[in-house]
Order: sequence, then C-alpha cells, then structure tokens
Amino acid sequence: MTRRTITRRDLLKTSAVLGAGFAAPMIFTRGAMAYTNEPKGATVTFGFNVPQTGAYADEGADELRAYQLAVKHINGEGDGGMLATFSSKALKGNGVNGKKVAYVTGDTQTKSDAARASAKRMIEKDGAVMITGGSSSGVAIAVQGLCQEAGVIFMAGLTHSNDTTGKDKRANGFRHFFNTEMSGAALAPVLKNAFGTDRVAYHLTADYTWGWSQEGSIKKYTEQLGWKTAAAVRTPLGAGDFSQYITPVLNSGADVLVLNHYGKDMVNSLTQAVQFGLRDKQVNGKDFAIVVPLYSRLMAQGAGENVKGIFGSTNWHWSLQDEGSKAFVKSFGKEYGFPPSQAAHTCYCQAILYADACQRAGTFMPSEVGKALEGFKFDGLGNGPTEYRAADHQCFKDVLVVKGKEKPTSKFDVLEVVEVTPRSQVEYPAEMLGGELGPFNNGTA
Amino acid sequence: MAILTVRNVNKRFGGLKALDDVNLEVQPGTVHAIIGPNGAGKSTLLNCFVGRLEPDTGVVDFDGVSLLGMKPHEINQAGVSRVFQTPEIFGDLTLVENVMLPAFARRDGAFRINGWRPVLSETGIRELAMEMLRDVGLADHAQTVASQLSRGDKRRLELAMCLVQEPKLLLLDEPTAGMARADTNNTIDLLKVIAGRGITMVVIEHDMHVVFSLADRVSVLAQGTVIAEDVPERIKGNQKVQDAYLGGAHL
Amino acid sequence: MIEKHSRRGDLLLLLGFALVVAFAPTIFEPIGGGYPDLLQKFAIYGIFAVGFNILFGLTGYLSFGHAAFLGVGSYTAVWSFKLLTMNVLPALVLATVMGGLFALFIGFIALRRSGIYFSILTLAFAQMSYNLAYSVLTPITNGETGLQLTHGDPRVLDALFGVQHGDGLPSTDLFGMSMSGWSGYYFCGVVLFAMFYVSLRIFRSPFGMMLRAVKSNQNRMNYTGINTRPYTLAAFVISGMYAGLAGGLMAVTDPLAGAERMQWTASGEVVLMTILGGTGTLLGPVLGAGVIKYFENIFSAFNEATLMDVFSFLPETLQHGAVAITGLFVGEGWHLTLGALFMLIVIFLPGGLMEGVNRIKALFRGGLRRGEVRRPATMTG
Amino acid sequence: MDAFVLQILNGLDKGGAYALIALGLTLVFGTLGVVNFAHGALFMLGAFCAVTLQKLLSLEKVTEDPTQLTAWGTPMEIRTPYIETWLGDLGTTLIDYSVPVSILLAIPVMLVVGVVMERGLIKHFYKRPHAEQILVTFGLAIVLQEVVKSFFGANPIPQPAPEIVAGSADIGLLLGMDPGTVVYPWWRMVYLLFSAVVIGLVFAFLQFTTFGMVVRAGMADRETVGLLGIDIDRRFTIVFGLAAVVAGMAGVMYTPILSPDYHMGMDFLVLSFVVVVVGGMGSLGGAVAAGFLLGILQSFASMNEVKTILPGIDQIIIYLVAVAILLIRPRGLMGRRGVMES
Repeated sequence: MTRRTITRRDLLKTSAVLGAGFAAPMIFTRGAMAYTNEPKGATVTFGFNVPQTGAYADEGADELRAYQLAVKHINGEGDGGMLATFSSKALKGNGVNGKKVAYVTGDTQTKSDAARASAKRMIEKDGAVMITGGSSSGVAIAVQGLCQEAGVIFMAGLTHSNDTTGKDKRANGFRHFFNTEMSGAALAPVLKNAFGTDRVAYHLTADYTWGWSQEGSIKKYTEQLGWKTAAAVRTPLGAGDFSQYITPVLNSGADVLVLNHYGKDMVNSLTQAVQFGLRDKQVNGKDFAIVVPLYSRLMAQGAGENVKGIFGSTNWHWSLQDEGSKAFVKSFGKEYGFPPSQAAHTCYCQAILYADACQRAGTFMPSEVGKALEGFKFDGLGNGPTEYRAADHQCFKDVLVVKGKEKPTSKFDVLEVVEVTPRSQVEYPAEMLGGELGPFNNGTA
Repeated sequence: MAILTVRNVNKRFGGLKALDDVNLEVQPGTVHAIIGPNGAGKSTLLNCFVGRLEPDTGVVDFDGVSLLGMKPHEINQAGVSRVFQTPEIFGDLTLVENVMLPAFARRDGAFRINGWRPVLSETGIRELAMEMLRDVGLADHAQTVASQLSRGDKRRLELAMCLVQEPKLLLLDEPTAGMARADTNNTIDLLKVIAGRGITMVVIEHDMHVVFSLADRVSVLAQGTVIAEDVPERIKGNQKVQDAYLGGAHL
Repeated sequence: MIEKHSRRGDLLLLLGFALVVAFAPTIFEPIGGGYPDLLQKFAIYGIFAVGFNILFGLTGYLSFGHAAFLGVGSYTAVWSFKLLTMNVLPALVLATVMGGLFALFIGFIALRRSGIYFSILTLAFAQMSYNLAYSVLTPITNGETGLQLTHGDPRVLDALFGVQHGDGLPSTDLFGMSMSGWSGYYFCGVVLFAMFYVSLRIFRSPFGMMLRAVKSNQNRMNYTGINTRPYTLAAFVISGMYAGLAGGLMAVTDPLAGAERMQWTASGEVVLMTILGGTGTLLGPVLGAGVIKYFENIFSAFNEATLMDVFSFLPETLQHGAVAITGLFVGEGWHLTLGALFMLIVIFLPGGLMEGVNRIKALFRGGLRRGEVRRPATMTG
Repeated sequence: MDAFVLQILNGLDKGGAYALIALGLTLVFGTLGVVNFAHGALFMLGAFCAVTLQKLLSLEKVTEDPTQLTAWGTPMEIRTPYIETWLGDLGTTLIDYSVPVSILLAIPVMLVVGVVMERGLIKHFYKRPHAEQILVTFGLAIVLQEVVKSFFGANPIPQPAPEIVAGSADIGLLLGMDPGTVVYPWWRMVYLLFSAVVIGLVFAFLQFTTFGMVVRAGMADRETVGLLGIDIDRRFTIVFGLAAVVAGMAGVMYTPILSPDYHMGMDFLVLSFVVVVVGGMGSLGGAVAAGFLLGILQSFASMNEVKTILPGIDQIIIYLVAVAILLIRPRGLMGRRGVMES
C-alpha cells in the first residue's frame, strides 16, 4: 500500500487551495501509522461486507443484524448476549481497547469483484481495521486475499469450502464456520446409523469448487463406510430446472441421492427430486434417501415441506439448548422478533472473537491480534469447547447433524438436531488440505 | 470497343422469367438509356451490373473484365458507381462527409485503417469534396446533416458522391423519380453537365422527357427482353415500342 | 450525431480531461468518492466503455459479449504475473493482445450477422466462455475462486533478472513503483487518458468516419466501393483490445481474475454505461461508467446508522420516517435507485448524460445554436 | 430406453416453459418492434401473483399463548388461517389449490400491468433506437424486481402444487414398461399440457379472429397496416397485455417446479432472448419450435453418457446450438428478412 506518492504534496497544496468549503480528503489528514488504519480517535471501525443484493441477500441481511447486535454488545448496550456466556472475560462492555466500535457496511453482491471493491472502500476510505462477512466461498477467498495484501484482519462469514482455510488460507484470515471436510466426517456415522452400510449413492454436484470439495468429502467418508458411488454428476450453477439430472437417478440402482448444492440450487434440486418421488421410493428393498450435506435453515424454508426427513449438517441451530445459544437466541429474538440463522451466529461469533482478541492483545495490529487468535481455546459461544487452530486459522468444534422436522411448530422450526458429532471425529491434520498461511501483514500505512 | 457488354443474360425468379436473353452494348462516353414498361426487368438488369444479383446465365463484361461473381464494393472499385431510385446517402453524416467518404474509397481502396490522421488534415480530399458539392449546388450546406435534405437535394448529393469517384461508368436508376418538374429539370441540366465531361452513363428512366433530353442511345426492354435499340429519334417511331407502351401514351 | 469539432475544441477537451484525471482525488472527495479503489474503477471501466463505444457508438453493432474480452484480459494478466514477472507492462501488453485475438475470433464469426442476431451471437460466445471458465476450465481459470497469485509461481523473468519478492505474496509493480493505492490510480489514469486520446483520434479520423457511415447506411458503403466487414471487424477487435487492456488493469490493481467478470450481466453493464453516458459521444461512456460504479460503491454503503446520522437534524419521528424512506433507495436498495435512474435518463435525456451536458451548455450560450440538429433516431423495424 | 423416454419428457417440459416465455417476447418484437428487457420481470410478476394469493389465503389470525414462551421470551404465537376458521375444509382445499387458483388472479392483474406498462412507458419508445428501449426496459425490470424484493425478501418462497398432483405418475406402465421405470411428476405433465393449450390458444386467437389477422398483418408489414388507417395503437396495447398475461401465467404455473424469488425474471431473460432469436425474430412458430428444440437438446446434453465424452457440454449446449443455427440460417429457424437487423 503506497499512500505516499510524489504527487501527494502537490495535491495537498491544490486541495488546500480548492479546499475552502469542503473537508480535506481523509487520506491527506492521516498521520503515520504503525499498521493499516490504526485507529487514532475514540472509535475503531469494523467493516461488515455482506451480500445485500442477489440470491443471498436475505442471508446477508441476517448477517448484518448479527453484526449490529454484536457491536451493541461490545459497546455495552443491550443485554450483552453471548458476552455473558463467553469463556473469555476480556471484553468489559466498554468497547475494545478503550475505543467504541463503529462500523461501515458494504454489498458483496456475492461476486468476487464487487466484494473486493466494497472491502477496498471500507479499508481505503472508511478506515476499517477489520473486514468480516460474506455468504460464499468464492467471495470469502477473494476478500481474504485482499485483506492479506492490505494488512487488515479478515474474519470470514459463511464459507464452507475447504479452500478458505486450506489451499487458499492466509495469515490474516480466520474462519469460525465449518467446512466440507467436517460435514463429511460428521454426517458419515449418522448416515450409517440411519441407512446402514450397504448403500449406493448418486451425487448431484454444483459444478464449481465448493461443490467438488463437498462431493469429495462425502464420497470419501461414505465409501469408508462401505457405500458405493453410482455416479457423481456435475450440474451447472443456477440450473433452475434439474429434471434432466434427476431422471437418470430413478433407474440408476442408487438408493441415496446426495445433493451437493447450496442456496437456490439446493431449494430447486431438492423440491424437484421430491416431486419425482425420490423421497418415497423403494430401491433394492430399501427406502430411498436424500442427503443435503450443507443445510441452511433460511434456505431450507424455501424448499417448504420438501425438507422433511432430509439429513444434512449445519454449523449451528437456534434450537440448541446450551447457555451460549440460549443467550444469543434470546438477545437476537428480542431485538428482531425471530430466531437467528447459522449465518447470523457465525458472524456474531466472529465479531466477538475479533474484539476479544484485540482486547487481549491490547492493540489492533493484525500480527498481534492474529497471534491472540491462534490457538485460542474458548467456550460459551454456542458450539461447545472450540479452538482456533494455529496451523490453519480454522475453528474446530462439534458439528451438528440435522434433519428436516416432520412436525414444525413455526416457520422457523424446520430442522431438528439429530446428533452433535464431537470435535474429535471431525478433526483432520492441517497439512492435509495444503496451502500456506505465510506471514501476517500489517500493511505499510 | 464497348465499355459494358451484356450478352445472353437470363435471370429467373421461381417461375417468372425476369430477363430473357438480354444483349446490350454501351459505348464509352455515351449516355445509354434503358426504358420499358413497369416490370420489364430494368431494375433487375441494373442489379446484375452491380453485383446485387447474379444472372443465371450470360456474360456481363465491364472494360474487358467479367463483373459476374464480384461483390458490389469490388465492382465499384473497378469504376462503376450507382445512383439509386431512392437516394442512398449517409443520413447521419454531414454533406461534406458524405462526399469525402467516396473520395477516400477511391484513394484508399476497399479497406484501409486510416485511424490516426484527422479528417480535418485531409485537405486535398476535403477540397475535392467541396468542389463536387459546388458542382451540384450544395456547397452552402456542407455542414448540414444529410438526412435533413429534400429528396431532390439528396439526389444531387448522391450524384456528387458518385462523381467524386470519377467513375468510368455511372448507373442511374430513375434519377428523377418522384421529383417535381422544376427539380427534374435541374437534375437534367446537372446530368447534361456530367455527360459533357465524357462520363459514360446508363440511365433507367420512366420519364421520356428525361430520356430524350439526355440519351445518345436507347434500349427498350419489355417482358425481360430487348425489343429495340436505337438513337432516341428513331425509337420514338418504332412500332414495337409503341405497342409495348400500349399505344404510346408516354410518347 | 453532430459535433462541431475543431482542433482547439479537442485540445480543450483533452486538457480538461487530463485535469480531471489529475485532480480526481480532490474532486471526488466531497461526494465520498475520493479513494484509490473507486477512482481506479472509474478509470478502468472508463477505458472499457470508451473502447466499447468505438464499436457500438460508431458502427451501431451492439455486442452483448464484451465482458468476455475483459475476462480474458484479466486471466492473461494474472498468468503473466504468475509465470513471467510482477512487472505490469508485459501483463498489459499480453492482456491487450489476447483480448484482441479473442475479439478477432469471435468477431469473425459474429459479424457475419447484423442487428439482434449479431448481439445474440456475441452473447452466446461470452456465456459459453463464462460457463466454461466457472466449471470445466478451472485448471486455467481456478473457477469460482478466481485465478490468484501463489508462493510457488515460477515468475521466470523475475527469477532471470534477480528480482526479489518478500515473504508474503508479491505485489504488482512498474519498475519498482507499486500499483496499489494512489500510484495505482495514477497509472490507470494515465492509461485512461492515453486510451481516451486514441479514441479521440479514431473518432476524428477517416477510419472513424467510415465506421459512422457503416451505422448510417451499410448498403451505400458497399456501392461506394468499401468492404464493410473488415471495417466492422477492425472496430470489434479494437474495442476487444480496449476491453482486454481494461481487464489487464483490473488485474494490475488487484491481481485476481474471476469468471463472473465474463457473465452477461457484466457485458450488459458496459452497454448500460455507454447508453447512459451517451452513445457515440466521446465523453459519454466515461461518464456513464463513473455514474454506475459510483452508485454501486457509494450508494450501497449507506446503512441505517449512517442514515440516522444524515437525518439527525430532524426531530426524531421525522428522522425515522426519512430514514425508512431513503433506506429503500440506498444500502440494499441501491439497485432500485440505479434502475430508476436508467429509466429517468432515457425518458428525459434520450441522448444520455451527454445530452444533459449539451443542454446545459446550450443554456449558457443562450440557445443561439439553432443550427444544431437533434440526433436522428436510427430505427428500422 | 427408459432414460430416453424420460429425457424426451424433460425436454418437452423445458421446451414448453421456454416456448411459453418466448412467445410473448417475440409477439412484442414482431408487432411493436420493441426489445423488451422487462419481459422476464413479467414472468416473475406472474409467479408472485401466486405467492400473493397464497399469502392472502393463508393470512393468519394470531393469538398469543402466555403459557408457552419462545426462545427469546415472548409469548408463543398460535396462528390459524382465517380462511380455515371461516370456511373449514373448503378453506384448507383453497389453500391447497392456491397455485392453479391464482391463474384467475394473474390474468386480470397481468393484463392491467401490461396495459399500464404499454400506455405509460413502452408506447413512447416505439420510434426510439433499440439501445434506448433496452435501457428503459432493463431499468424497469430492476425497479420491478427490487419492489418485489422489498415486499417478499430475496429467498425463494415455496409454492407447493395441489396435493392431488404433488406426486408422480408411473407412465411407464402405459408404455408397457416395468413398473417404476418411467415415473414423472403429475405437475410437470400438467405444465406441459398447460403450455400446449396456451400456445394453441394464442395461435388460434391470431389465426381465426379479425383482431389476430390485423396483428399478423402488422407483424408482416407494420407500415402498410398503419397506412390502412387501422387503429393500430389500441391493438398494440392489447398485444402487449396479451404478452404480459401469457408470461404471467407461465410464471404462475412454474412456481411448484421452481420456488419463486425476486430474481427469477433475470435468470430467464437471456434464455428467452436466445430462444426468440434462434426461432427467428417475430416468428411465433419459430419461437415455439426453438423452445422445444433447445429444451430437448439441453436434456440430452445433460445425460451422463454425453457429458463423459464432452465435459461441460450441458453448460453451453444452448449457446452452441444458437451459434450453429444462426450461422446456417441467418435469421433463425423462421425469421423474416429485415426484422431487427439493424
């Protein structure tokens, strides 16, 4: 980051001349900083980068609600939410490092370019010291790379691809959400209990990196159980009508359909698969089963009745009964009148975790904050004992296996938790997914 | 020898025989009119000269070279320019640009990226274009957008566009169609001036007044075939021609 | 379109343009746009739109697939950073060339048709590129994630000349000058100015006149001895090279290339920029690009809290009302504002923003220019 | 064999949907000469007629049960649809049938939308360049979808088909195959039938009514019909209304297959343009033929057997076919010379 160029001084003069009547550009008024956007005033600015338009706009809106709630709690407003149950007591409800938290927002549009542009605005113009949010892995990886270059911390939002903390991991990036590897590991034993070991699976996979990654994990773990894979068919992103991919399943001899789809693709492929009678079918004398490895409650609502009895995994669900989850649901529900989604939960946690790390480090300098997060063990944020693994900046915690509820009591009550797969079962060695963190970057402000 | 030679040209459209063994010779430096009743095949014949239509059989030679199989722009580059029944001009361009463009085509050929030197610096071409506009009496409107012109002025503009190319052969498809009498007379005068410069012209025309004021030679086309060819004075008296025109109301 | 242009007028235009580029950080600061990334985007999309206008504005051929060339330029540039060197010059040259080559191939086929058939052919090629880049071409494009730099990249030229990169990922440079932040903007600005100048030369040249004539009357062109296909193809390739260059610059300021840059919405965006600014005008496309990027980046950034600040001068009840109403148009509602803007502009200023500018100019001159003719509508059914 | 039959069915089903969307678009092209980028939005509005009716039918009476609390401490709400309390079982049936019933709502609503749109906006753009038509209709499409988004959110909203046709039929039995080999959802067959009927009706309307004859004449030669002194304006309005109604009905009936969301119109926009152009601008028959052709080819290209030979072919087949057809037939399958060529 070069903020000092030869032209700067010339511009300074010119702007001083032209400057009557409007504020001098912010960039020229900044003094020397030890790291990018070091906060000098009474506030520190967080950047919330969420999808506000496009297919994930509702998820993005929920993320933003969670962030706003988190900021309130960090600044000591409201009921404090999960701060009360959080194992670290560094945050006192008076901001972070003596500064009140302010925030800026931006629209990722679920496009890498737009997300990076928006993040850059928050860094270059608004002086954000940390960027967080997002609802897809492509965007998360893109923004993570940007934050690494710019020298700010990136706290990933909803991103489920292995690559975020695998192949494409970066020192300045941290992920609380789980990944496809953990989904596979968590689902496999549950699938074994529910459907046995003699099964033939048919995969429909969204044809991009996340889909492939998900397909690979599920294949790996189910084949370890003794399942066979009849076929794994790639479907174009946003296909809408999946009938041409579903009909070949009917007579393929497979008795399990795995839908490696997310968002609208998941809603449509699941709805249509059920319409083709797959949920009620009998194959090889067994009940046909459909599995959706990554569930999102918000999206599942779009599939309506069709989710009933369908297995999947999720990062968190509002019906959990631990103290942290209860506190969060209570706080969020009081504020907005409905329960939070898993996206909201992970974003809330990320904001709190970042603030806490800054407080413990006593600075916002990325390298120090990063060190405070690396290897940090905590509890009370709704997922049980959790660790931010130092080697890949991935959180390790229990994974929820859920099922579409047969008798929902409200429109939010679509999933029920079947199993909490303990952390030990979903853990994998950090080297397995490749990639390199590299050094922290504090920027050159 | 003839500048344009047409031998045994036939053209069918489905069941309709539009041209039936047409023969024609146009001598250099003459004005050759092609007349005939509606549907006689005049425009079809003209289209065969410029590459818009391809005859089924026959020969069309221009200056010793066959025009068959050539694209319209190649035929133009060979020295044939055409004036359309409805003036075809560049409506969005100014008059001077309309005339400069064919001049560029003459100088630079069918394609050349002349993308750096401004048009303003092309003084030679510009003066040539202005001269042509003066010739057709439109120099005062050089900076007007062409679509604003009256039909008669558009025709003059089109003539200027053709003349700036110094064509060896100028084809005119009913140059006075739809014009008021005054305009028609102006156009005739203009065409006479052009003819006076020795440019060979083939004129398709309905208006016999125009034909007899201009033409050195007249071919009469009826039902796709040439029924008579002669000097204008003798064509008037030709019985076959009288019949073709249903008692010669036009004559 | 008639612009009475003179050398003096063009010189003033260039001078004004250069001044705006040079002082953009100060000029855009009061409206919240004075930060490097947005200004870089203005410059890059300005180049894209200026190039697109050479095709669409002059010849009237409406391509709905120009984003493909932008994407190709970006991928080429990132590959150049990965394989050759972090120096931006080879990347930009290669991006421009690749954009041109792709345009040559697609244009050669698509220009066999005109009108909407041409549009759909270009759209089809771009969509094929996008779909393949997102999925099966992942080894080349890195699919959804987008192509990015890694530690293990060879960078043979850098290795050859002993250029050292630090521990972290290397960043792009021009012989040591960093390409992010302000220096990145000024680099883009200089390129924009150069490309604007090239476009001005083309507009004023006989070649530009030929292209305008293609739009006006292709039939007459043929009978005037001009082979229109190579002219349209040349325009297509030039605009493809502009797009490739713009794509390359995107990678220069931010070394990541994603497939979505090639999606039809991205192609549509440059069409909208050009029409919004004023098709066939020199300055219009740059204006249009700026307006759309400004909306995308600034209007989307408003949230409830910032709005409450803005309306804090109002009594509380009014404040809430004002926030609720404006909230529909900013933040997550910025698309609505953009859509409404498109409609308003095209309804009230058929010639785009440039028509507005010209009307204002005419007002100042007291409406003396009676000779000026309204742009005739070229419409065929 | 069964795979083949199933893909044919899929292709027909898709083709029906494509043809239905393209029909109105090409009608507007052909008669009005307008490039309507808001056509997808009309499809989306139709779908949201179904959503609206469903929401209206299932308007709930909310009572609070203070003995039970939600997770955030407010009393639990008990919701019962008014219509069930008023009409009993009939109410439940009505909710069940909300999708087909909303056709009745969609027809007048879309007609009004179409007429207002034409009178208020499109009318002023007949003589404007295509580029400006694109800009204004694209702007309108964005505005419409953003308005829908602000009411209904961005997430898809499920619209189940009536219980009786929610499952699938074993039509393989009819063809003498083993039970269970060729099963096909009832609703998709309803949709196919529906599209066939609507296409038939539109054709019959244009073929056998005086109004239709004038419109067809207008498509063939706009200027002449105008010169005949026929009040073309009013007819154009009706044509636009008709196009809107057809798009809207297509949207309504598609909702059980594709849960509607505010963006669905844009998703179909490019596709419907490709269908129209491949069919030939302004050719109704062409649009229908192209719709079915592309639907069937897309279905077959998606088969695993094909994809293993040509990876990714299902991603691009539509565009590939479009390019091939336009290169072989310059004006698409049935297009006429001179329409939308400049």
